[in-house]
Amino acid sequence: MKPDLMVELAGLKLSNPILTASGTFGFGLEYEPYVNLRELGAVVIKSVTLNPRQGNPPPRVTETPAGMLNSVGLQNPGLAAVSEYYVPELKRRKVKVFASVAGETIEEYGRVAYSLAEAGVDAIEVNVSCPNVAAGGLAFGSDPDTTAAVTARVRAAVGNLPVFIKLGVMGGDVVEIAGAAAAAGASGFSLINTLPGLAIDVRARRPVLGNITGGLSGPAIKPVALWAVWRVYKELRLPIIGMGGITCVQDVIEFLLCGATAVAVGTGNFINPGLTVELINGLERALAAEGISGVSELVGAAHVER
Amino acid sequence: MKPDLMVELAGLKLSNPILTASGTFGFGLEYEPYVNLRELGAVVIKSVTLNPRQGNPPPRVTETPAGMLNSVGLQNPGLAAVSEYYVPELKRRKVKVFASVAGETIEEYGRVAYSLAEAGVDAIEVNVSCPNVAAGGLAFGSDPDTTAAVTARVRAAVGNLPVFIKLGVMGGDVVEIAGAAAAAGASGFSLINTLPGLAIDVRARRPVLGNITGGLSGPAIKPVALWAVWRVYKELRLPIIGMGGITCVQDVIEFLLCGATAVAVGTGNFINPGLTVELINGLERALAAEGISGVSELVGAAHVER
Amino acid sequence: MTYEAEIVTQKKLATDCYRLEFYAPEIALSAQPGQFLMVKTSLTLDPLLRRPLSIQSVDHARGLVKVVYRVVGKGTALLAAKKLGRRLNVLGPLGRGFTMLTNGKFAVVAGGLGMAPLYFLVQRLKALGNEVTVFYGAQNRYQLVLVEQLAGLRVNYVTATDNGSSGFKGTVVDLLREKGLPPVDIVYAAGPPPMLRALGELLREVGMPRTEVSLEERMGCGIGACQGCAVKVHGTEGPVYKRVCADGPVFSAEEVIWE
Amino acid sequence: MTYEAEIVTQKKLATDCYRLEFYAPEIALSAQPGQFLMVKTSLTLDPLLRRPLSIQSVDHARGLVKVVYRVVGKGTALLAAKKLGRRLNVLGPLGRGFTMLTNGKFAVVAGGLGMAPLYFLVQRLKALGNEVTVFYGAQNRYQLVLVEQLAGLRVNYVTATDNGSSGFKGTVVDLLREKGLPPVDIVYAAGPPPMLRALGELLREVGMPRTEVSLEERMGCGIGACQGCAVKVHGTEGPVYKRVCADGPVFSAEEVIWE
Ligand SMILES: Cc1cc2nc3c(=O)[nH]c(=O)nc-3n(C[C@H](O)[C@H](O)[C@H](O)COP(=O)(O)OP(=O)(O)OC[C@H]3O[C@@H](n4cnc5c(N)ncnc54)[C@H](O)[C@@H]3O)c2cc1C
Ligand SMILES: Cc1cc2nc3c(=O)[nH]c(=O)nc-3n(C[C@H](O)[C@H](O)[C@H](O)COP(=O)(O)OP(=O)(O)OC[C@H]3O[C@@H](n4cnc5c(N)ncnc54)[C@H](O)[C@@H]3O)c2cc1C
Ligand SMILES: Cc1cc2nc3c(=O)[nH]c(=O)nc-3n(C[C@H](O)[C@H](O)[C@H](O)COP(=O)(O)O)c2cc1C
Ligand SMILES: Cc1cc2nc3c(=O)[nH]c(=O)nc-3n(C[C@H](O)[C@H](O)[C@H](O)COP(=O)(O)O)c2cc1C
Ligand code: FES
Ligand code: FES
Repeated sequence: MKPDLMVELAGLKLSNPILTASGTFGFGLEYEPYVNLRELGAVVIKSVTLNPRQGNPPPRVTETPAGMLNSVGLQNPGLAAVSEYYVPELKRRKVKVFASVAGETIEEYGRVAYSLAEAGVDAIEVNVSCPNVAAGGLAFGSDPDTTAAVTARVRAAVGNLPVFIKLGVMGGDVVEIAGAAAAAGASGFSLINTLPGLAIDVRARRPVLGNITGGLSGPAIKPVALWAVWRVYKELRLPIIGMGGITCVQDVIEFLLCGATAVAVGTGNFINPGLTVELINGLERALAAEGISGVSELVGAAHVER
Repeated sequence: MKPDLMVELAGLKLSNPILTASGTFGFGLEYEPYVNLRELGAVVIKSVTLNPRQGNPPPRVTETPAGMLNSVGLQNPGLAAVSEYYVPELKRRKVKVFASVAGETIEEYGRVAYSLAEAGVDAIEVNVSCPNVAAGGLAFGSDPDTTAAVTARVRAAVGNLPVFIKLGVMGGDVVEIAGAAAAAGASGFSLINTLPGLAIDVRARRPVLGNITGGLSGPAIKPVALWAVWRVYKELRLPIIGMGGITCVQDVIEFLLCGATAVAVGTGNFINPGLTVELINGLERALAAEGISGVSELVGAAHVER
Repeated sequence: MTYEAEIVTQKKLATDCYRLEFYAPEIALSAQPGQFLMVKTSLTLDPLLRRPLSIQSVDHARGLVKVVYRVVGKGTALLAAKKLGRRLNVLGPLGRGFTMLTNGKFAVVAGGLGMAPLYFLVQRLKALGNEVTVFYGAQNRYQLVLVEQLAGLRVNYVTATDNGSSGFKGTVVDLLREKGLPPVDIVYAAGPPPMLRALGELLREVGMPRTEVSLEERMGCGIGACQGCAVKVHGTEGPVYKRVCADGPVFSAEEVIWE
Repeated sequence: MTYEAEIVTQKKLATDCYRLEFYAPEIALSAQPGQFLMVKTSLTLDPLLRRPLSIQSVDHARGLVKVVYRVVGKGTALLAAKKLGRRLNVLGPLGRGFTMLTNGKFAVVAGGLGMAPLYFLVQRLKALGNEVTVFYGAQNRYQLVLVEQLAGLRVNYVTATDNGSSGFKGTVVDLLREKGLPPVDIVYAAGPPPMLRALGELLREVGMPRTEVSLEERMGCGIGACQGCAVKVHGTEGPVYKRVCADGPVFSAEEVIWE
């Protein structure tokens, strides 16, 4: 029998647990030459802000051991372009769309989430790891109260739509912050965002990135991501979209076993633009080979006491 | 002219900036077949607790992309064995010795530091990243007040001996915590300790490590370590021992440029037990090739505005 | 698309400089001058990302694609260690290439390995019956890596070397300043950023002919999705960032804001 | 010490199972049965750590060292891809080997690739004039990788395979139970943990002769510094952790606490 890849994520039925990580898959269309978007569990689009954002000065990316740093700085065409062009284009193709929302004020999160919900996205992901001008440049997600406030505002704006709060692991205890978001109406979590990092150009004797610091992603951070998923699953048992360094089917299974219901592929898309679909097929083969009937059998299975 | 590798670290004169990272170099003697210990800037020994500690159940180490996880759990023979056997053995060999101190209570830190200072170590490194039984299993170093209290206690115990506070980057803002330690009498900082992480054994469907979670070290974390060194140097200008993923001379120079006065080699010793001495020689060659007269020319040099 | 292409030749052209040829008929057929490839240099997670390399030329008949590269770090070092018969994972062709016209007069200004994409351009321009003059500068004559092939294309070319070991002594921009730019429809250029900037200044002095430059920037995806490869250009409402990989790598010189 | 040793032969013995021979005269001279090496499988940062491999035998005269390994992950896969003439970075010999006696009678119990270190032991025991009986079990007869060489040593040996394709049908411990353990001075054993545990139980039943087992644990440093390779053993004041790399890999079976 063919194993069942279907997962139910906070009430949403997804044909499989393979999503894309915000900011690494553009608005999906960039990957059309490589991927049949409809085959994906869902496309999580680049974080959207109310107004278009230019982003940071180059260089914006550099490689690190088994990872990369980026300082793109939330460059995006702004809410109007996304809700009027990109989301309809994706819906027209019958793609499940998760919209990632960012902002500089709590109010901005609410407004952007509202309009994207109106535009028909299937879920909202709330990126609380971008600089919060109101709070002096700290990330919203480094503090339980602010995270709860953002969550409550987005929840109020989008009614019953699934809302995933995307957290990093810096600045505060991820379980505590996730708990605050859960109490404020989060449907689940996206774990994890990038770690902070810096790279030096030894010849030029200065930081490589134009923005000096950047976000670390890729296989290097996978152990930290699994740690976060493990802990949040154990303490909260809410649905989790796991991400951080996924490049192969085994990585996917590791996240599922830790407690993720779905996973998102980020940096891995850069190494292989067709990776998402290869993972869907590979996961199916792996489950069949092991005689596992469905993905749900694996979710959180490593928590069982022996 | 031969470049000058000598550095002054919180008043201590070291023949060169290459140290060993606590816990990765045992008590130094294990490396005698591979390294002439006297050639090292200093040997930082495994963290010492008042009583011997058994450590965690195996497996205790596993590899991750460009990194490794360990859950050794501060296994060590206890203060008496260290102050009566290992420290004298090292002193007899005219090795500069930094003793890493750990404890479960603030008082324990003070007592251990006091006895090690008495035993004649050249500096104390305070490992505030181990579980604090009094504070419910949180690391001392995740909170500025506790870090300050530990620092003040150790400072009181060791008089004028250099005291380096070893910090991780989780749980609190590293600059804030370092600032609190500075105000409480820290001579400088050791940055960074491991990141938390977890690895899954897919076949067994359970965490690889006996202790479930572990500490992530190695090249994977180098960008995070450089970020921490950069920030602490920029805000506090106190001496820093930089560490995290050093495996080659270029890595050493990157840490120096970010603001480290010395560096410590950890996981790199496992890949090449002779690495420390190779780095000393390699650093000398690199400086000569670039016409740099001394290491101090590089310390913090990437902070210069252009 | 990504291909597992067989390596057919790997040849050292100069110190640290290699030409690698692989079998990828689809790429050979569709590639345009100025386009590039994203090449995987390792099967492990280190190095992690693909490396961008320009297409230096193609052989339709034999289905071959050539790249010329310099070993500057670990990715290119691993590439240089690859033997014949091994498979190379390549993604491409990518990006927007040079404007191709017929019956025109063109100047091509190459600095160092900037000659790689420009060689392909010259080849095609000649095949379309155009008149092409090439100005080619490098550190020394050993680094003028494709001169024999250029000669084979029967184009007019002049060279410059920093030490005067071949042709003019000085940079290619100095040479151009000395010789004067012939009247042309388009100037095409590729090379290190300081050279492109100096060229821009010179061209502005002489009245800014239509000029296309090929730029390089560190890349994440290579396909326009990550916004990693930003270059600042003049937009209609002030400066904006464009993507080297998808909006370029070829840009109009007037558009680019040099910083 | 670490050596850059030239690979002299690389031979496939069975599915996923290889024997690699390299030139390292210092190791060949000093290695003792039961000792191991830490081998670097890549020049890049992935895989990062060295991999522990037992010394399967040495050739003093030719300065050669042999290891036998199974491809189970990426490190061993990279090892299997290495060609003759390439250099292999090896650290060793490491650890404490088996007790060596003369004029004695010994039993050797091997499961799977546990035969690698035991082969070296048998060779030396025979050279010292001892009487040795080998019990060797594997999944199937193709996995009984060193039987021909064993035969060459002229020892008594009996085999067991899970499917009965060679010798006894069942595990090597079942075989031992069936055959009965001959009277010996020491029993030596190496193999997968479940086999070693079962063997321990059997030996306890028959009165626990002196037994030495070679253990495996994931390793960081391999030289006793990191405390990564802990194994729980009976100490004078209750259980303590010892280091497989420096206190072992050979332990007295009575000492080990199986969990
Ligand atoms: C569109 C495009 C086309 C290119 N075509 C060619 C070509 O035909 N031949 C050729 O030799 N090189 C070309 N390059 C540059 C080439 O991509 C880099 O030299 C290569 O990625 C370096 O990889 P590495 O692992 O060896 O070096 P790394 O170890 O990654 O870096 C070493 C140094 O190389 C430089 N570098 C790294 N990445 C890039 C990059 N993406 N762009 C520019 N410089 C970089 C940096 O200064 C860095 O310090 C091109 C780059 C781009 C963007
Ligand atoms: C003292 C000692 C001697 C050994 N001698 C041999 C030998 O002669 N021949 C041989 O084939 N193997 C031997 N091993 C086991 C060998 O070290 C592992 O198979 C190897 O490290 C796996 O590396 P990898 O990168 O291919 O697998 P990885 O991708 O690292 O892991 C694949 C799987 O291999 C297992 N594994 C990983 N590391 C170890 C380890 N250190 N010990 C045991 N299992 C591990 C785990 O189950 C893991 O899931 C020995 C191990 C030790 C400790
Ligand atoms: C180039 C780049 C851009 C990113 N942009 C965003 C973003 O806009 N919003 C967001 O929530 N996360 C963003 N991320 C983080 C990823 O979504 C993901 O959380 C992280 O990269 C870890 O996954 P990975 O290791 O698979 O890449 C970005 C990551 C990269 C590499
Ligand atoms: C096996 C192992 C044991 C460690 N034990 C200690 C310890 O006892 N005390 C301490 O302060 N840090 C300890 N560390 C952390 C290192 O000192 C160092 O901060 C960290 O590993 C980062 O450096 P690296 O990437 O070079 O290994 C340990 C690290 C490893 C890998
Ligand atoms: S490299 Fe990703 S957009 Fe250009
Ligand atoms: S592997 Fe480090 S002590 Fe054994």
